[in-house]
Amino acid sequence: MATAAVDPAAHQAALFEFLSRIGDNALILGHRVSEWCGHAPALEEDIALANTALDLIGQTQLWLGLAGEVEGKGRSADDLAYLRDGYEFRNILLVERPNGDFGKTLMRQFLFDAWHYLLLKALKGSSDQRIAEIAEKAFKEVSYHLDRSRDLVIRLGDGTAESHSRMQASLDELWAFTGEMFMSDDLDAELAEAGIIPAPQGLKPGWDQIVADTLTEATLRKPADGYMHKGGRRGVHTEHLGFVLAEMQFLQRAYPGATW
Amino acid sequence: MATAAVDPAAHQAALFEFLSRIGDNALILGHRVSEWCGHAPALEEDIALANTALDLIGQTQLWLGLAGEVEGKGRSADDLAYLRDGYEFRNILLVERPNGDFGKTLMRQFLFDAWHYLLLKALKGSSDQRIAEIAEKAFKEVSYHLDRSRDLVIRLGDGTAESHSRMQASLDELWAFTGEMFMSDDLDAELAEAGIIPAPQGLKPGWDQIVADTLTEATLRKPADGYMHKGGRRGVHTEHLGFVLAEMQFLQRAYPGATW
Amino acid sequence: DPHERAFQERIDAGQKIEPKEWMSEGYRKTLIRQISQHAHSEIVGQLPEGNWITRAPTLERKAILLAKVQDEAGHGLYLYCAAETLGVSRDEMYEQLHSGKAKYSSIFNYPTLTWADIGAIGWLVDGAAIMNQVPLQRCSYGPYARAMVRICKEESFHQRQGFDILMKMVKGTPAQKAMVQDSLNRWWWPSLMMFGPSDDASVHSAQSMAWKIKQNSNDELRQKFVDQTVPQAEYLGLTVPDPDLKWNEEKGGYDFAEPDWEEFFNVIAGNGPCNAERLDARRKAWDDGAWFRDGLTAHAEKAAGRRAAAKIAAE
Amino acid sequence: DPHERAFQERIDAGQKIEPKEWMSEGYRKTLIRQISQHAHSEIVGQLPEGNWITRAPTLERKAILLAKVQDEAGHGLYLYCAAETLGVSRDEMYEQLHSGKAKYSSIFNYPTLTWADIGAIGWLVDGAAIMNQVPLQRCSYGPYARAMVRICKEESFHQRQGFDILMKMVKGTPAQKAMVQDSLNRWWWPSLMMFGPSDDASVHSAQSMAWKIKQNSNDELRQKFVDQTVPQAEYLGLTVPDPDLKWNEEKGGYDFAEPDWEEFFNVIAGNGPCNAERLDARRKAWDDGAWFRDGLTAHAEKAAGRRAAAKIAAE
Repeated sequence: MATAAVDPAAHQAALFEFLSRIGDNALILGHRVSEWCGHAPALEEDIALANTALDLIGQTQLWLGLAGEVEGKGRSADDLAYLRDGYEFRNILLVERPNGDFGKTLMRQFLFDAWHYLLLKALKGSSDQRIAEIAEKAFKEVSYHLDRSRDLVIRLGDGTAESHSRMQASLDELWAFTGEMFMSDDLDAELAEAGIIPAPQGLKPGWDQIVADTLTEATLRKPADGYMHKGGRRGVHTEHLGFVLAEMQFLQRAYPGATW
Repeated sequence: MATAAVDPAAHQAALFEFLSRIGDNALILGHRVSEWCGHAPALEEDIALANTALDLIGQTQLWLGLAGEVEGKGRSADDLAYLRDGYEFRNILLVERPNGDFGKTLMRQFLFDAWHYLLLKALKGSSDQRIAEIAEKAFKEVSYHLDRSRDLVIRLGDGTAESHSRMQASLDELWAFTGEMFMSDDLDAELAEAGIIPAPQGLKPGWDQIVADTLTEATLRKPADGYMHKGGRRGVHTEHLGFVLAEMQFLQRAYPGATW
Repeated sequence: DPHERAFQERIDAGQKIEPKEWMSEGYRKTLIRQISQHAHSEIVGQLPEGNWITRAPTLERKAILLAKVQDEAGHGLYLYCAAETLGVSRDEMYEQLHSGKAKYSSIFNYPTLTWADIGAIGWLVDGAAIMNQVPLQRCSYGPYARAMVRICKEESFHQRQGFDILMKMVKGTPAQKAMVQDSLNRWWWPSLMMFGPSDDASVHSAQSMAWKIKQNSNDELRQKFVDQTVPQAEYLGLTVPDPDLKWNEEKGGYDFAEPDWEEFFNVIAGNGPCNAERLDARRKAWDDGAWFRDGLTAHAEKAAGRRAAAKIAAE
Repeated sequence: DPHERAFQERIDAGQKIEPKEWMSEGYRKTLIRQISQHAHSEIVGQLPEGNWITRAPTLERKAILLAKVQDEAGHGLYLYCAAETLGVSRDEMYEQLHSGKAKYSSIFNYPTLTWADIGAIGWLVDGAAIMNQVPLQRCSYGPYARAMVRICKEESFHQRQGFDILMKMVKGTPAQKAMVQDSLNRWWWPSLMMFGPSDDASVHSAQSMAWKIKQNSNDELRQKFVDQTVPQAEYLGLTVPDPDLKWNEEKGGYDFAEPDWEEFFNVIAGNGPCNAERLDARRKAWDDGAWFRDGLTAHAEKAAGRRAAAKIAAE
């Protein structure tokens, strides 16, 4: 990635935005995954999901921690997680989708992991050392997430007629939420130009490949590329996020200023 | 009801407690009922449930308003509704039970209405004029609630095999939460002694009668009087209440001091 | 066709058409489509507002919102009844809604994301609905016209309540005011779209006007709405998200930009932010409630049977 | 029975019994009951704590709690494996849990109502569990003893984390401190009940002690727990909700009141605050997951079939 000089204040704002996006993705998906705790269809899955959620919350701490640092207003990762309202969140809509059945949770995870993996792989080469370091650590975790979610999508897609049809239905429903991963705006362009992040649309061919290979093996039909939902990256979410935050933020909101 | 002289501070505390109990019952049941909004099995039911919830929220305003007045610390009904944590709530556990299917919602409503009706009827004769006045108004509304929930319990109990078995299952599940309505503690005894409220256990025969008559007509089997759950009246709730409050209180907690 | 001609003459003379009277098939079908779509809109419209009932910020606001949503269900009820006078059953209309064949107002496919959205729906969405509905009080079909009289009265009450929510918020903290502006930004264009595309693009308009089912053009109503709403936005201290918006002295109204009709047709095609969720919610309510409706029907039959048996025994 | 005698002699000599070796039916059954009950407790124990994961007050606390609940699922896994060495399958054990035939620790039938409960579970519940489990590291059955070594290490880590949650809270605001006291009030007695009734009342105790499946009496462990915990409560500035609690210089331990055994037996009988919910949650997880497990099994069979076919084709 090539580097280029930019206006420092705009750069800082763009960087904060990017870090909020990647951090909020980890936070909200971690929240959703953790909702399964104790309710998964097999004990091994309870363990694996708790592990995934744990990795994502750990990544949230790093990304939002850096976001607060970059912002320079003294906000911690916890402040960002617990004291922003919905329109300040920057996660893509995909990760706030309700869990649905276990197949939908897995499909959401796979579609996200495949992208997350490619994004982090690219971020390991970021011209911003702090980002490269976090990406290095997260990449290892997410490689494992992808191995796991891909494997399960394949096994369930090519399992019973019921598991196949549940996985297909999940895929069909979630497909319209995958486009947002590859959308780009001025901030992305600026940071990509500076060699800090990869251009979002540049990740699409790699993602298409992983998805196509996996779906083929899973005997699942790739949905047609129709209308794609968007909004999360600029703070326009679905009605689901408000309920996630009401629950997640309760203690910090109810006992302002307390330490835990 | 006979009146007797009591220590003013203790009396005030007991009165606050009673008003919290009756007010929180209305608030939490109103919340649960309102969750159905737009999702009821028939348009007439959407209307009827919204109406019930509306009555209950109106009663909450009156009871908690009076509670704040009695307490004398300047807390409004809204302060009490939105700024207390779970252990300060005094509703019985029955009203915080999740809605379940529409049959469970109706059965919960009927079991509660039958008691609420008798309680309010007695409170119309309270030696405390303020209570008598609120009871007068609420009694009219609740008489209608009872007519309605009783009628539906009968029609569904004596409907199809499926509606019968759903109503019976709801009744069996909720029964263990009805005992708390008739439990009494020192505060109840003191207020009953002062002619302010009826003794809780005194409402039991009338309730038994309404329930027995209704269940007979509904061809439903009255469950055996086994173990009865308790705790709500002294602030020890089920795990459900915390989630109700996280949702209900979100805005007041997230934007402290704002007016709406 | 002499029937047809006589029918049109009655309409032209300003007479009301009543249920049992002769009417043309086209008139009947158009009315059924329009009234049932309107009814469906009331029903689906419960959902975005219902989404905030459990989170309303005060008991008073919660009560007002509950009452409003209850009114909407009531409007649905009148309208289904009005449509039923034209020979279609409520269950048939539901079937068409659930299968996706019948439409409802696209505005309800947008999400309510903050409390300000509850205010904005009252102010803008109900405001636009009133603009559409006031002339329908003079519609040629009696039952529809009469339903509209009652509905319009309640809607304008709702609109004032919505405006009041926003008034309180813009006078509140900066965060509250920002929430209101954000809400206007999201609801402005979808509200303008509520009047439908320009009449040139609308197939049914001319015939509906002749039948006095429709009384004004879409563009006429949209202009009226903008002219009424912009000063209210100014009063609230808000910025309408249209850089082209400008008072036009000559025409005595505002000039404003064209809404994004591609978005409009996308939402109609099912791609709005909440289309799937709204329809799923209604279908689920209906399917989950089948046992309830069947139970009531079975009880009614049993009760009728028992009454009949008692009557025979008594004779 | 000479087998039986030789078996008891091995145990008396402190030898470990291993899966393939001879053991008496009573020993096997008792162990299966005890280990599976312990495994079920770990699994059901995920639920009360899991209840607060989505509401943990900081990211750090959320991560710690997730890791803890993950550990508990892991403990369940070791324990089911240990039980499987005795000739019972995991599915059979689940069956017994879901049918209500097998028990799990009654403590998990109490609700977690505040964040302080997450601290109290770590401090008191894990504390009592450790007290029960430390001697089991020396239990006569090899696989169980080895599972216990690992479990105890993690449990004492959890206990420290629980104590740390409470430390933070008692040093915090008055509301936080009150929350901790309220939590102690609710969890104190159920924690004491975790050791079971006095051994006089327990049927299985003597035989289990002879088999070295159990090493200390219930009352002994309860005393030890109280003696360890009361100073910690004092350190936290809390009041143990037992007016009879008093240091007894002579016995070198605390005197304390008898727990309410009626409540204990009521909870065991299914009348605890959360019995129905806990079991329903586990049953629902299992039932809803049937398609998932079946799918994996079907895939494994297909894959094996394909491998076999490929092998034949290659030969």
